[in-house]
This record gives sequence, structure tokens and C-alpha cells, in this order.
Amino acid sequence: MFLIPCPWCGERDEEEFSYGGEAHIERPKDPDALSDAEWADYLFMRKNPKGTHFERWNHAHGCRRWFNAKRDTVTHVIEAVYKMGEEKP
Amino acid sequence: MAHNPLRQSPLAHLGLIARAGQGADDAGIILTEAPFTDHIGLRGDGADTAFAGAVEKVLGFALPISPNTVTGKAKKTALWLGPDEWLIVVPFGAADKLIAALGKALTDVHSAVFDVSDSRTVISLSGANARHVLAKGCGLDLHPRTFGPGSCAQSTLALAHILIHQTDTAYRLYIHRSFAEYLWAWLEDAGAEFGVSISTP
Amino acid sequence: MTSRYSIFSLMRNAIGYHQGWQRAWRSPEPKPSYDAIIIGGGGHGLATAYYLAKEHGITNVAVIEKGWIGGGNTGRNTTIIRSNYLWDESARLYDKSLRLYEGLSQEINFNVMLSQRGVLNLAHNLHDLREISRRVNAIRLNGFDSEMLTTEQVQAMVPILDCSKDARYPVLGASLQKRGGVARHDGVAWGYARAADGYGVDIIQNCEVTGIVREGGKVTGVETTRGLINAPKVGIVTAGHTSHVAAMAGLRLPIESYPLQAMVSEPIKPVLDCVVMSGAVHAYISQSDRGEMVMGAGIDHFTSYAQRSTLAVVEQQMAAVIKLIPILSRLRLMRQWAGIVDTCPDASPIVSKTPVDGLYVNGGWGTGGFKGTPGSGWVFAHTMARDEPHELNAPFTLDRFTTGALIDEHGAAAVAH
Amino acid sequence: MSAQKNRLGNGGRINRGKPLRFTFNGRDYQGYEGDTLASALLANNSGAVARSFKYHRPRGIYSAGVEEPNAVVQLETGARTRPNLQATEIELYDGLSATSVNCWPTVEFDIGAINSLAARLLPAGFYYKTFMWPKSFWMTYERVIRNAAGLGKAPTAPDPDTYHKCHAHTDVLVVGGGPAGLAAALAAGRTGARVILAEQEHDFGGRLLSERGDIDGIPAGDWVGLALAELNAMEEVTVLGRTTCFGYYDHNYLGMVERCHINAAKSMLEPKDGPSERLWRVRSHQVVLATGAIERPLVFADNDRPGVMLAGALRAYLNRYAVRPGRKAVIFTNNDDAYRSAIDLHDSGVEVTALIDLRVDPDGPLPDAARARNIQVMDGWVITRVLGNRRLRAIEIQRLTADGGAITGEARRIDCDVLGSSGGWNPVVHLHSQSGAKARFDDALQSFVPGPARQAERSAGAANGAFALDDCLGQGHAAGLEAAKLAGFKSKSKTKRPTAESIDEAPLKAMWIVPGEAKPGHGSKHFIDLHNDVTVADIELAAREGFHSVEHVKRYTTLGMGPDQGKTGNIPGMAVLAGALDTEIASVGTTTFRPPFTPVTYGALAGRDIGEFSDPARKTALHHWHEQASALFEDVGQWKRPWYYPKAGETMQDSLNRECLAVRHGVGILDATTLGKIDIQGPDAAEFLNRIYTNAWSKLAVGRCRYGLMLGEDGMVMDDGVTARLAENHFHMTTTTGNAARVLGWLEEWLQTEWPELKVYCNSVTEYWATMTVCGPRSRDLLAEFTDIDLSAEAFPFMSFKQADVGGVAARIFRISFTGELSYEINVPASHGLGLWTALMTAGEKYGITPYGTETMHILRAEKGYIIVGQETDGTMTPNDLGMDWIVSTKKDFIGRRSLSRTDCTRPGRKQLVGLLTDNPSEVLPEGAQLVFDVKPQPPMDMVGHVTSSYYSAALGRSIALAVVKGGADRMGETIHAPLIGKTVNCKITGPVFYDPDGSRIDGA
Repeated sequence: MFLIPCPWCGERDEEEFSYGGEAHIERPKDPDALSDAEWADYLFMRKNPKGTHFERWNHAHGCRRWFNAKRDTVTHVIEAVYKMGEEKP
Repeated sequence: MAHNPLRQSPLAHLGLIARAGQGADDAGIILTEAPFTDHIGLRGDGADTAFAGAVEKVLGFALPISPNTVTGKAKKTALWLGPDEWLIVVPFGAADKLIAALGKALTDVHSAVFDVSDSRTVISLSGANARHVLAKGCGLDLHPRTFGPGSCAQSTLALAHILIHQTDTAYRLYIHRSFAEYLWAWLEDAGAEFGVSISTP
Repeated sequence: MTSRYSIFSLMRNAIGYHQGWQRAWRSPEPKPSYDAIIIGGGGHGLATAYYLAKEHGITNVAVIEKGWIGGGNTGRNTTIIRSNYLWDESARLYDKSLRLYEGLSQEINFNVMLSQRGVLNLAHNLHDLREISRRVNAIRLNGFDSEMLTTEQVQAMVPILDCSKDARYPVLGASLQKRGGVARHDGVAWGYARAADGYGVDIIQNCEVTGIVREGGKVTGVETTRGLINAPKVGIVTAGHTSHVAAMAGLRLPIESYPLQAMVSEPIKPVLDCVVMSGAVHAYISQSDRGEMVMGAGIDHFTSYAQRSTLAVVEQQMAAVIKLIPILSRLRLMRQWAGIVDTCPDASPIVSKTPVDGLYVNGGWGTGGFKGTPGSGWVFAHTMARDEPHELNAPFTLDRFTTGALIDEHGAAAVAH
Repeated sequence: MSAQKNRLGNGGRINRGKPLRFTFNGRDYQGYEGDTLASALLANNSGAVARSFKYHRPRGIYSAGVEEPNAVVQLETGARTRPNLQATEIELYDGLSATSVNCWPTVEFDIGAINSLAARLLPAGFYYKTFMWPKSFWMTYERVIRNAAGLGKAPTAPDPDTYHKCHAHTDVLVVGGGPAGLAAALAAGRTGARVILAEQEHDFGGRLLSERGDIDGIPAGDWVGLALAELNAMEEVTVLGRTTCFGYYDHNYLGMVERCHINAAKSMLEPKDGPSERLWRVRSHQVVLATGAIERPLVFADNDRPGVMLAGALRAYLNRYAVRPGRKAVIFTNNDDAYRSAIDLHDSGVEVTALIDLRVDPDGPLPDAARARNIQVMDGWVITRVLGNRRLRAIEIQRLTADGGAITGEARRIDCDVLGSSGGWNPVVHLHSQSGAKARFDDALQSFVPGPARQAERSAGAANGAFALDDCLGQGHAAGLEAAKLAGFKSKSKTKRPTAESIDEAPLKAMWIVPGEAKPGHGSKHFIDLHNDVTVADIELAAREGFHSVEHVKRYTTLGMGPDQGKTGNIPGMAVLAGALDTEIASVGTTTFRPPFTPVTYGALAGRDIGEFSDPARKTALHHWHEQASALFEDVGQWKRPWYYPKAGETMQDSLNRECLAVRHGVGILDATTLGKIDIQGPDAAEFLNRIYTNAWSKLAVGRCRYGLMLGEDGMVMDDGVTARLAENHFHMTTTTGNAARVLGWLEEWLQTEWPELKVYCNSVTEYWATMTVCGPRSRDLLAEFTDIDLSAEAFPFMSFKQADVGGVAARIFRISFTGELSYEINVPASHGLGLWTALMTAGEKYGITPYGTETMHILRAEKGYIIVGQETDGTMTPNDLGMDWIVSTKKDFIGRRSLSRTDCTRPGRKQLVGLLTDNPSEVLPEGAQLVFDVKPQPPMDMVGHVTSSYYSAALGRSIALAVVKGGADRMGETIHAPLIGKTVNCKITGPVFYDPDGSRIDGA
């Protein structure tokens, strides 16, 4: 059970949150301009790094806000959280 | 309490009023359903003075801007739910007027005001072991050093979503209507080892 | 080749206080080059090497394992074997696997203790029933075994199961695959290793691949902690680390790695004679030959390479198990652990060539890896040997993510991925 | 009842005033309050109490704690029985009854011991090498193996006990209530920090309970009492006995289990108030691990005979339980600590016939104290033989050669009935390891000690490799202070740390295999893992066969895989492996310790999340009306929905026919409360819907409704529903019941993460509204009695919305239809739901108003060819596949649109939604039936689709079905077959609309 620091509510148990996968995947502005392969890249291809991962979480049972987190996928240490729209730390 | 006889709380069929006062005097838990307050959902940008100012004018007090806090005055309470979301609790029957007033005040401000009075019921939990009972099913740290009167938080209790508001005398648990029966039964079960007394609002 | 295993060799060796047993597989120094390299000494990698040698005559093969063979998901799973998948493509691949399992102990002369005690998938609501019916009919018409049971038949088969009508999620019926069951997971890895070694395959443990060497878009070998090893064909079979290894060749994959947890109880005398799975209650349970209740559920909800178990999952699991089988409440949990599963968006694996010549990838089996081991090795060996997929794995290529021809098995895992 | 012939006349922490009766293997015994089952059995000179797992060798009590590998028992019978408990962890209570496991018929005469004779054929991993031929016999072999394996028996009735759980938050968690833990808790508690102190036993003190000595100048036992009193008086300190911290998870989250009702005062057989066990889920800012150490044995020939015990356990039984574990004792050691056992035995009147120290010339205060008592110290000798089968009789010892590698000279026989062996102590690093840290091998201690911390934890005392009492106290105190400080609490005044006398001890000498007369495995067995019967020969065999990784050895030999998790055997096992591989223990590595530290009851982990609490049953405001109307319910997600309302004497089909016809010809009423409802407001609301739904929303007029289809970004149908425009910038969206939360989450995700510039607020109002669908040709007549608004088709057309007073309640009425009939979906605030519903029922009597459930709803919509997401779709269907291109805008982008043009989504031969009519109109296809164009005599057959929905339609007087079929839209009128077991059903492919294809009924009859 992670202890996740919601940027608004502070540290809460993981059970209040839902995980949203890799962060900073922007939806293509003009999907029609993309080849099938490029579209597949947006849809499915993921960095899945061993180590630092920028990812999205939603404080679903709290303030309902989405935010980003920088988490190590090997140690599970959450190194930073930041609000949507803020720069990657 | 006078109310439209057609209206029913989600726990009406449990006969709680008939059971009131049957618990032991030294019961560690006192449970009360406090239905039929009016609830208004309010959305808007708390950092936008146009929004916050307009709301303050209507309510007569400022919305809580600090996360997980409560403000209020004269039987009106505002609970912080998120940076752009509040729950306004007012006496039975007061919602329509307030919604209209808020709507009018916020005509030109991006916001949402909507009635959620019937979405939830409130269970009030007090007694010497109230915090122990909540600790059985809720991961929030409710120790007085971190949570006290005037605090509120959304979280989970057992397997259901709740909104907890601690007052000077009790924990008020705002519970979604369809989960009310489940949570009431859960609270009675969790409280059994401390003794449960049911009281009327 | 090492001596055959049998009751007679056991008796013969007993006389000599078992001093005469030879190594199950050699521990060779890596050669400078091979005809093919398999990265990853798990069940799938070892099976691939075995079938490369046996089916395709390619014996100059190295299996390169960074730790000890069978140490990843092969050694961490809950040993369930079944082929009751919904889509034709999956059912055929997994049934190939099951058929290979059925003769495996004899074929590789290593008892993998396949126990075809039957796999039950419970239906707890009308939607489950509909889905189970769809699956059972599909599997049957594919020519594989599957049947539907009523609540009464389920109760007769598993008397300790709570089939009462007032259960929060009552049992409304089930599908049964009688050929499904369990096998000894470590034995599968060791048996393949010993058999592959018998064909001359080099199994190189404690050797980590640190780079994939390419020249002109073609693979030429791998860099390892024990030096450069050349080969014109390299297969990545590193479940739990597929993305990481593929990235060494500049490949991005539609794979995310999640923890998958499992747990066992103390050993008790037999009470459960089949595998019970429940999607709605979110649990599966079987009893091992040692008497332990072996349990698992779906994957954790965040990506991770940590192999860390959690309390929340074990709490949820034990509640689920007691819901299904109330008499287990007083047993005690003995051990919990986690593996890393590589999952694809459609919950089906990738067994495929890659855009890099001579580089092949076999991964993304999600929670289905152990049951797929022999079939996976068999089709991947074919793909590597012939440089083209076998018809059984042709649908499981990387292209499907571009064309959209996904094989969506989210429901088929019974316990959702 | 036999006397407690091994009970000392005085001493111990037992209550002699409270004798307790118990039975073991059917025989009556007596013990005292404060005993464990093990100490009580030893007091009664029990001898063999168990049989070993594989060879069924007789085994006695071996230890005095959680590490016990031998004395595994079945406690009680019936519903409250517990299998596989260690006798050392069972607190004695009056009336206790236990039996040995894994032996038949008795522990004295066990048929399974025949395995011992065949032992030569059963080396590690033997089963991998045999039972392969004939192939068909394996399942028979397997049955025999399975019956032989397993230990105790599961109960046969549901558990009568209850278990609870709780969360706890603390600044400092101290695990272990021995000297280090108590010192740590005192130091941390005095700073004002929130502290939890957890001790697995009922008595605090740890090793102090088993030792003789002083702290701060008073007897250690008294010091423990003072420390506990001070801790209990601190408001922010929670002291938990009988509480095992079993798991150390990420982010300093730990699992502990408190055994609330296993105590000597109350029999666990009686039902109680409150839980029998409580699971603590602790989030601690800082953790102090004061988990102590566990002694490891020396590994010599036949070191498993009843009477062979750990040396430290001997003085635990003497000092704590006042039990003399034997009359004639021998100590066998490689370290100074075991001298304490010899000394205490001697001082308690037990004859110590020899102290065998494999070191040469041991020197120091403890050897001097032994020699001063005239205890015969045989230094440079080792035990080479153990005599006695069911009870130790004597040992033989021989001198070690000068290099210590072999034995030499004549054997000497020494009589004894108890033997304490000590190979040193292993710090309990389990929790440290579970926290993610790596233990490091300490050459001086020859054991693993904690390495650098990975989480906010530190170890203190014996757990940290500091075995001397004064060091334990000092480290505990420092650790408590440090933990409190890091948690933000400084010591207010300088508190003095407790102290004790220091006694110098000489280093131990490692010897992992004690040489015997023959090589291990050649006639005698050197046991490493007593629980799983793993011997030196097994490990050497594994090494010989190439299983070199410690993980391979563990799996091949089952070393450490038993319920004791190898607490005594793991280090010796690794050392033997290192020897076989000619390498160092440190380079063999340690296996990762996994939770739980000791086994945890399923019930405690489940707590109350079972039965009615296993998942909330969500109920609508009308639920109890449905119950009284004898409805049967369907589980849809967490919701309980009325499925149908059977009347007396009706079959299910009778009920459905009645309900369907009522809707088609009169009026029916459906509780539709569970549909998801989302309030959407803001100037960009219409634009937002444009992006979310496949169709266009900008031009929807206020007061009108529109059906929408939502896709995932992969182009597959995800949800559907009707959305109404309440005002220019205000919409009311509905979703399917099962997807309500998911859809709201989906909307928020896009708004917050991708389109923050859109001014839109989405809020769930599902719980606010009670929704009842009044449906059928007479619905207008009925509704007219409740409202003044004009209900005519012109004033209130299909797919429109009105805010109106209905029966005195402000309602939202949607004129939408999922049945093809005139239909009004009335939404009122939920507390008014029951009132309005009953009023409608009363007023509707004259029209034959009939409540209908989800099954009838499904039939009626299928008659009209309306899909249900999740039934006609399965995550692989595009709008085109469903024949719904009409709803897909080509003029704007929306989520999922790009995916629809991928090659697989545009290829011919995709499955498409069709209707099916069976040739035999009374034949109802099973849902899930697979479809083929070519029936073959045998599978495999080429499947082209399947039946998604199938019902008997009362309105049509025949069966109907919906299906998806490859290229189905182009194969209207063709015959298709459903091969079922025993028969094949032939049907014709039709369009999916069976009833009123022109939609003529929508405005009423």
C-alpha cells in the first residue's frame, strides 16, 4: 500500500487512488496526419522503464484530481508529484 | 423533524427510530442517521476572486480554500472536496433558494451549482470508541494531531466511498445513498465489540 | 547425453549413495559464437532452445541467463495449465501447448508432474454465464475439451465450495476443462534445460546481456557480462524485462510490466481436487502435491519491476478465497511473493519477428505464460529457425498493433488482467 | 493424569496456582497457566511428539519459539480446529486438546515410517526422475503422493470465529518486546512521539524471560515490569502483546496480527464478543526492528532424535517454564553462549554429563564458570553418533584432528537424555529483508546481519548482531531516540539508557558439517531442515547435479519451504552448499525472505470482508418495494436490480411473457435508477460532447435528447446512453449501469489531462435521482394523472425532455424508449422515489400496470434490435460492426475515430450485428452459441460468429436472437447453424429489428 502524496490532500493510502499509466503522452492534434504505425505508437507503445517513470495518478476517492508522479519502478520510491500542466521535475 | 411524508431516507426500513435508546448506557459507539439536510454541489475555480467573491456574498462566509477543511456560519456549512469542488450543507428545504441565489450570482462565472440533497444520507458517529471504529475501515489518520473538529476528507470506509466531517461532537459520515444500508450494517458490526447505541437526530 | 532417469537408475544410484548422479545440465563457458542465442533462461527460453535442437536440428545454441534458470515467472507462478481461451487464435496456440505438456515428461525424461485434475471457471452472474457459454461453445467447436456445469454439478465436484443461493455472489454455473490442471513449475524449466543440454545446447547462467549488437539493421550478437557472443539470430525471451532488453536494440514495444502476486498456505491433507477460478470474486485456487493451497488473482494496478508483494492483495485474496471455500478460514498463509508480468494491450502475447533482421521477440504473455511454455517454445523455435512465423503464432506478431487486428483476451484470463 | 515429573519445584513464570488440564494424542496431562503446549509436554516427559514430513522419523520438541520445526500439532477438532500449529506457540489453556499430525495410526507407531526404510530411494528431487512410466499411471502415483503430503487437516465446517482489521498510524513502530525493543520504546515514548510496541508473545521481555541476570541493578524480570508500566502509562504509546509483525511492505507499511483470544485465562473453545484475531495495518514514520535472534543448531549425524534440542531452548524451559528438559544433559557447542545453558542446567540440578566444545581451549568467564562447577568440558571433541530412536539414550564423541577437518581416536560414549546444540545465533533479519534491504554476511558472527536500510528502519540488539545484553539495551535506546527524532520528536530531557553487566565472550568457530563415522547420507542422516527432512546429503546431491544457485537448491530439496520457513536450517543449508561448491557463504547469497514471518490465518487477513461485507450491495430507493413484490434480483456490478417478478405458480417464462405483454399492450414500470447519470455544465459542454461521442452535439436543441455512442481511443464501443440538453450549457448524460463510474472517470481524465482549456464541469448525480420508466401504450394516460403538462406527442415529442411537477415532486421527464413503446423516464429526487412509485402503482392498477425487471427489459429491447453494451459488444466491436454508421460523424474528430480507419477495422468479413430466426420458432438458442455456415460431423468447425442475445418473444410468439456474424450484413436470408451438444439448430439471418420496424408505436397506440 503506497503512501501517495496528493498535491492537494497530502499523503494518502494508495487505495484512494487509481493509476493512469505513462504521463506526458499527448494526444495527436491531427490524428489524420498520422500513419497507422504512428497512431499505433500513440495508442500502444510505452516506455515501460526500469527506474524513473513519469506516470499519472487520480485521487479517485479524494479530491478527484489527476496529477503526475515521478516514481522509481524498481524501488517504488515516489520522488515527486506535480499537478497537471506543471513541468516535469 | 417536519418533512414531506412521502420522502424516505435510505435507512427508513431499518426502523432505527424504534431501536433508539436500546443500547447499553456505556456503549462505546453512538450511531445516528441524520437524514434530510440539503446538499448543494458547487464547482468553480477557488482561486478566481470573481467566483469566490460571488459565493462568499451569497453564503455570508468564504468557501474553505485549504484542502480538507470546513467553513460555515448560521446553519450553512461548506466542505472542501477538491480545489474546484465544494459541498454546501444547509437545513432541510433551504437548497432551492440558495441554488437560485448562487446561480444568479454566478451567471457570468464558469461554475456549476446542482442539488445533491438526495444523493447522500448522513450518519453521525460518536462515543468513546468512534475513532477506533473508523480505523477499522478507513485509512485516514484521524489522530487529533492530524485531524480534528473542522476537518473533512473524502476516503473509503470498508469498501465504500465516504466523506467524513468531524464536528465538535461527532464524525458526520456523508454516505452515498445506495451504499447506506451496507455501511450502516458495517458500522454496527464494527462497533459491536465496543457496544452500540442508536440515537435519534 | 546424461543417463536416463527411471526407477531403475534411482535404484542403481541408491546403492552408491547417489554419488553417481551427473549434472542435470552442463555449466559451459560461452563460446565466441553460436548459430542462435536465446536471451533468457526461463521456461519459454529453454523450451525454445530445446525445440530449436529437436525440431529444427539447430543445436549450436546458447541460452543466456542473467541469474539462475527458471528464476523469473517460471519459478513464481501458480502452475495452472489450461487452454480454455475464447478466440480461435489463442485457443489453438494454448492447446498446442497443452498437447505438448501431455507428453512432456516422457519426451524429455523428466517428470514435470502434469496433473490434469480439471479447471473450473465459476459464473457468478448472468453476464458470466453468457460469457462462459460463449467460450465453452467456441472451445468445443475448435475441437478442444470444455463443458458447462450447473450449480449442482459444481457442488458435486467440489463439495467444499460455497454454492449457497444467498452468497453475495452465488455460483450460477461453471465451465470445466478436464484436461486443464497444474504442473511442477520448476520441473518444467529444469526438464527443458536438461533435455536441451542433451542436444548440446549451452546453458549459460549468471551472464547478463548488456547490449544487442547490430550491423546494418541486422543482429550480429550480444554483449554480455562475460564478453561478446556472436550469433546471426537472437531471440528475446525475457518475461518481466522484455521492454528493457528490446530497448537495447532500439525497439519500443506495446508492453507494460506489472506485478503479479501469488501465495501459498501451509500444507494440509487434500481437500481440493481441481483448480477453481472465479473472475467475479477475483481469485483462483488449487492445492499442490505438497498440500499447500496455491492462490492468486489479477495483476497489481501500477507498473513495476520490483517483485514486491503487498498486504492489500493478500487481504483481498484471502477474503475471496473464504468467500469461495469458507472452511479455509482457519488455515494459515505461509508465503506470498510477486513476479513481473509483461502485458500487451490486448492481453495476448507477441511471438514475432521484429523490424531488426535476425532479432526475434517472445513476450507479453501476461498472466498466461506458464501454461503457454511448451507451445511458445515450439512456435518461437519455428519462427527463429525459418525466419517466419508458424501459422499458430502468425496472428501474434507485432504488426497487429498497427493494423488493429488485436486478439482481445481480457475476458479469457478468467481473472481479469 | 500423569504427574509433571519434569517440573522444577520452584521458579519460572508459570502460575502454579492455576493448574490446567489438557490432552495430547488422547492422553490427559496437566500443566500450568503460563505454559506453552510444548513446555507442558516437556514437563510431562513427552518424548516424541511428532513424525517428520518425509521419512516419518520420530521427533521431539526442538526449540522454545517460532522457529520450532518438529512439534507441529493439530489443535482441537471440529469447526474450531487449527492444523499445523507449533506446540511452542500454543499458550496452554484449560481443556486444550491437540494431536500430532502426519502420523498414522499413532505417533509411537507410524505406518509412514516405512518411508524411512525406503529413504535411500527417496533422495531430494526423486520424483522428477521417476513415476513417468507407464504414462497413464502418473495420476495414480500422484494421488498417493498427495495423500502422503500435507500435514494437518482443514476444518470441515465454516469458521465460527470472527476476525477484525484496523489501520494504525504511528511515528515509531518498535517490533519486538525484548530488552532492545523495550529500551527503544521507552526512549521514543518519552519524546512524546506516537509509538506502537509489538511483541509476538504474550509475555514481554524476549530472551530476558529465559535468562538469569540484572538490568539497572534489579532482576531483569522486574525491570521489564517497570518498563511496561511506564509504557502503558504513556498516552501516545500502544503496547501490543501476542502481536506478530509478519510483513514489511513498501512505504513503511507493515502488517501485524494480534491474537486476541488465545490466552490461558479463556479457552479458545468458547464463543466470545469481539474478534479472535485482529489484523493491524500500520503506517509508521519510522521503524525499529528489535526482533532478536534465533539459535542455529550444529549439524551432526542423526541430529533429529527426540531429546536433541537447541541449547538456548534448554534454559528457556528451565528458567521461564521451570521445566527440566531431561535428567542427564549434554551440551554441544561452538560458542560461549551455550555455556550459559550448561551452567543453568547444572544450577537447576540437572546432571550435565558433558559440555562438548568443538573449539580447542575455550577461555573466558563463561567457560571458567562452567569449569568452576565441575562440568566436564570436552574441548576439541565432536558428537559423531546419536543413540536412541524414540528417545535419546546416549551419544558418542570423538576428538577432532588438529586441523579440525576430521575425527580421530576412540569414540567415547556418554549417557544423556537431552542434548542442547548450538552453532551460534542468527539475527532475525526477516523484516529487514522484507523491507527491500539486503542483509550482509558477518564473518565474525558467521551469520547475516542487517545491511544498509532501504526504508525508514533500523535494527537494534540481537537483530542487529549485538548479542550482549548491555549492547541490546544501548542499541535499543539509541534506535528509539533516533527514530523519534527523524519522526520530528526530540528528547525533552536527557533520559538515561538502561544498562547491564558486560560479559566477554570468545568468538565462535564455524563448523557446518560435523564429521561422523561415515559420510553424511551413508547410513546416518545429518539434518539441515528438520521440518522438511532435508539433509546434508540432499544439498550435496543438488550441488552435484548442477543446482548451484541457492534458489535452485531450495526448490530442488525444499530447504526452508516448510511453515517454519527454515528459521533454523537456512544458514547451515547455505553453508553446506557453499562447502559443496567450494565457495564462501556470502557468495552463495541469501534467499529473499518473504512475508509472512510466521504463518497468518486467512480469516485474519480477510477480516470482515466476507459475507454481506464482501462487496457492497448497492440498493435503489425502491429496493424494498421490489423485495415485497417477490422480485428476484440480478447482480449488475454492485447493484441489485429486479430481474423479474414471479407470481405464484408461474414459470420464469410465464412471468416474462406477462411482463412483456403488459408493456406492449398496457403499461409497465421499470426501476431504472441504476443507470449512470452525469450532470455536465459549462460553456464548452457541447464541444466536449462532440469530442467524447461519435455524433454531433452542437446543434441539439435545448429540451431535446440524443443517443450517443462512446468509443475508446482504439475505436471500439465503450458505452452508450441518452443525453439531454437541459439548457444551452447544461446537459444530463446517462450511462450504462455497469459503466457509470468508469465513464465519469473517463470524462474527467480527458478534461483534466488533455483538454484543461475546456470550461466544463462533470458531476455524478446517479445517486440523486430515482428513475422509473413508465412504458407502454397507456403510459401517457397514467402519467397524465400526475402532471399538468401537455403530454401529447406534439407538445412532448419523442427524444425530448421536460422539467415538470409529477405528483407534487419536481421531476425530470425524458421521453425516450428502450422498448419501442411510448415511454417516459421519470426522474425524481431519490427520497421521493418510493412515494411516487407506489402512487403510480395504485393509479396504474386500472391499466394493469405491471412492474418489469431487467430480463423483460432485455427481451423488449432485443425485439427492437437495440444493443446492450457488454452483451452485443465485447470490446472488439466498432460502430460499423453494429450497423451504426449513422451515428458516426464524418465532419469532426472524436475519441477513437482515427482507429476506425486502420486496415483491420475496414476489412471485409468483420463480424456484424444481425438478427437470427430459428427455423423452429419455439427453439430458443442458448446465448453464447457459436455459429457456422458449414456444419461438419466433428469439430473443428469454422466459426463465423456467436449468439449475443436470445429470448422467447411473447409479442411475436416465437424466439428471436441477436448475433454477430462475419460479413453478416451481406448475408440476409441465408441459413446459419448453431452446433450444440447433441443437436444443431438452423436459423435464418435477418435484420436485427424484429418488432415494429417502422417505429409506429413510439407515440402510443
